[in-house]
Amino acid sequence: MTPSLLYAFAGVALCSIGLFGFVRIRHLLRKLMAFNLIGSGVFLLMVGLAQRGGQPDPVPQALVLTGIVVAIAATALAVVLIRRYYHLSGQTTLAEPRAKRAKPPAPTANREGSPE
Amino acid sequence: MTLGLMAGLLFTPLAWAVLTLLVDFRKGRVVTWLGMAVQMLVSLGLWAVVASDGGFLYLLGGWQAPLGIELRVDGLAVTFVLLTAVVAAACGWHASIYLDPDKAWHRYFWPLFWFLWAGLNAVWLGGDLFNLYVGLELISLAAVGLVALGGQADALRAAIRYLMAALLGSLAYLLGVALIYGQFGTLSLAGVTALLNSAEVPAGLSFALVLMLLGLALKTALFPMHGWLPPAHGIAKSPVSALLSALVVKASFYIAARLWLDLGGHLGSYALAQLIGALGGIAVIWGSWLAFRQVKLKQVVAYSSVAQIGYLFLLFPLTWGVSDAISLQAQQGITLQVISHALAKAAMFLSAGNLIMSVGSNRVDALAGVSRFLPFSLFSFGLAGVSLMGLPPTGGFAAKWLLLQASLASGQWWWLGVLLAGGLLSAAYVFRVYQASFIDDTDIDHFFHPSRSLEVIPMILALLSLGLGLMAEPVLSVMSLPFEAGRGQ
Amino acid sequence: MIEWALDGLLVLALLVTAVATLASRDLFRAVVMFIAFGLLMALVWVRLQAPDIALAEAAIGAGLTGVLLLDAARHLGYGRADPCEGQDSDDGQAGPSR
Amino acid sequence: MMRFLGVAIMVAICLAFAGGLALTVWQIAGTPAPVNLPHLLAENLDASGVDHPITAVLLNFRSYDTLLEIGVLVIAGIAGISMAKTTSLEDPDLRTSDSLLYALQRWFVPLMLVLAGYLLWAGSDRPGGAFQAGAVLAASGVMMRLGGIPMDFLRPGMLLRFGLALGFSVFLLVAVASALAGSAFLAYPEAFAKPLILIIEVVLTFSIAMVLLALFVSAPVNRTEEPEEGEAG
Repeated sequence: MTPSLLYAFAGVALCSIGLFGFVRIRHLLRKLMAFNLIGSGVFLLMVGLAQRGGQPDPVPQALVLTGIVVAIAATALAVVLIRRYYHLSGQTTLAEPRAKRAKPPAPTANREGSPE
Repeated sequence: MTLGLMAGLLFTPLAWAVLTLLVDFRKGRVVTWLGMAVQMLVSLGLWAVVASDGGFLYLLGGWQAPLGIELRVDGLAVTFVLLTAVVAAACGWHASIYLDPDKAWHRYFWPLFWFLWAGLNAVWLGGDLFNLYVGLELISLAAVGLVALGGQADALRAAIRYLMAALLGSLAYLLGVALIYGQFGTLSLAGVTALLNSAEVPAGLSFALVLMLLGLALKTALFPMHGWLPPAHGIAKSPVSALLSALVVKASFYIAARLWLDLGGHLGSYALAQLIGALGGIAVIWGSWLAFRQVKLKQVVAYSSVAQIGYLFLLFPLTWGVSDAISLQAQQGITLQVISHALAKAAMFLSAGNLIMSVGSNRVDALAGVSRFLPFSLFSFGLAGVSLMGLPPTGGFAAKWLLLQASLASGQWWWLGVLLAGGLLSAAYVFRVYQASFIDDTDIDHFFHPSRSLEVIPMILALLSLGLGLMAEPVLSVMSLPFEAGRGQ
Repeated sequence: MIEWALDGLLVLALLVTAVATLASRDLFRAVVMFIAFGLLMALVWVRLQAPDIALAEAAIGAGLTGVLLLDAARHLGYGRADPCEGQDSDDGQAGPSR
Repeated sequence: MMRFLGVAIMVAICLAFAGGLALTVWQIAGTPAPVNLPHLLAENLDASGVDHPITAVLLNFRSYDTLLEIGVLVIAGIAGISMAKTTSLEDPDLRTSDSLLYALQRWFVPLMLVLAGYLLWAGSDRPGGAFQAGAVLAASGVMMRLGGIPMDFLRPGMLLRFGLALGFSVFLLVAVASALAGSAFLAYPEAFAKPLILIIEVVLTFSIAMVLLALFVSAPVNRTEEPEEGEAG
């Protein structure tokens, strides 16, 4: 047992906490934070497990750097989509629209059907 | 020659993504036509080279595997590269006419389209576990961007749902990669396979394989994790739906299959294989049933994708613990299924787009009378449907025939029921669309007639899917070409 | 021994902030907890002899993601909310218990 | 009751997941990895053109990953600006008249620019590099933006698209140039490896900052009128 391995186990815990949140929470921003928690957990596990001997390993560190950039790209895109979605529908969850924003079905069909 | 082709294959989609980012939709369309021609030639050239000389490893940056990233250019990979070139070019061509050039946001279609293509090629050729992760993310984000394009609330809901599922799937895959790197200290798939074959199999790694397969199955929309697929594929513009159903879901399946074939023998188990197969079987029946029940035309096609993807997962039970001959038969059947479904489903979505454009409604029952006005598109739809049902002489039939033989030869007769029921149910939902379109009691007479080339493209794809059954032999012979691992570049 | 205590404490703080991020009823507080989590992650990376990731985590993980989320939380029916945004604020405060 | 059941099932799944994962980690940790990649890396570091192993991995040994990863960033940027509303740039609501922020901006922005420059320069032999520098640059941009400084170059126009594409295209051109010269895609000639990596890092810093900033700015704002493009079609 080395400190690195301790952090790998912390990564395991983070993954499952994040997974619980990701599945149970419906609010989209919170879901996004849960996704980032899982991501951090995976990164910790990756580096912690590879460095269990105590020596730094540059390869997983570089992979994690790549992973962090991919994660911020995904997060930023998701934030833009969520904000735009909220802007249009007033909703912060993925639940089907309630009756109050009911648009008549006929124009909906037309709109989806029209060439774009 | 080979080096030039490889550079062209990797460079073109990325370069065209940048080029089309800098111009507007109309110019981007012209630029894209050029790029599609280049990409098609390069893919054909590479396919021909591999067909005559066999596969090889391509060392990116000139670095050997554990340190650098190597691409695995074998028969299967180039077959899929060529398939991607055909389907993506068809969808791109269709999109260049179908999309309205006056909508400001459509200019962003082309860069996303090219990035998607680049990501697909990266996945087909990828031999490095982490590189495959990056390729998957490239595909997912480009696909989500394409679904969200235009930014309607419904499209955004579908896109966000899709993004969340894709991100969770990628993380599960990455977790498996972290465990495998921790165990072996290498990310090269070939290196991991060699280590597994040479030394005693370490305990506990099965969990890593299960995690990776789980994540990839989520991204492939295997039952019961298929909930995100129909909204996303149903609401996207038709060329985008075609790309997503035909190619994007296949990318994650392809990685799962490669992992299973390379690592599954050591890390998998009979129960796991049967479980995945059973989920695939349920997907076939449940997905077809839901397709039959849908009100909207594109939802029918989208649920049909859920069902057809189910067949692919029969690969897992049919290749585990069976003789090499049966395993090869199953692999060939699945590959044919991937190819024929890609062609047929792209044809189906594109012709569905034409039909919807023509009647101005997304509903199946709005199709009444369309047979008089758009027989050509309707015929493409039907031809593609025939391939999905698996009637001879289509590619779908050849695929299911091979799967049937593999099931019988391996003694797993229970998959026969899935193959049979799936075929009957898909016949049911295709005929339902046909029935609706032949009802002639409507007095609506203003059908919009889409341009001729919009109708030709799905027809070409449907005919290719039909013809695949007749030329299955040459395709299969290239696909299973022996892989010369030691050859290098 | 003291190092183990330090690592243990850091891991504990990490998990507590992670749970707090997901469990806090208030969206704004959740985001603040998330930023704190990012800063703690940066410390963890230093302990794992990965200064590069520590820098990136502090700048990207805590900094940029935090600002993005804060800004988004402000607009998603929290804080200086418009009247029209209020109607969905019950959704906005959904805890994990929902 | 149903909700309680759902939570209980999910807790059980998460605990099983954590248990399985922890067990696997423990089993893996018991055996040493058969491939010693750090050692291999140290042996080849001289040929990479940089002295810092992580920069060597990112921009030489595994540069294809980095190329695709920048692609992912550009995709996110494209998808983001395709949602953008140009009006939000002049939205007066965005200007925060916070005196703290003003002071921060006054002192921090120049400091952060210097820091970004340092990180970029340090990347070749010390911790630091294009990603960190780009992130810091973007953060200072965000700060300026919050301070209400109009940044016209972030309009979804030609300039923004050019900025998004710049880093990626330079990287791509270097990659294909080496392929045209007869070696593999992304194989730098050893004599030029160092300057090439440096050039790539500089343009990447710029592009990463640009993408992140564009994504921050393009997020739609509520208070504006109905979206003019969303209803069309």
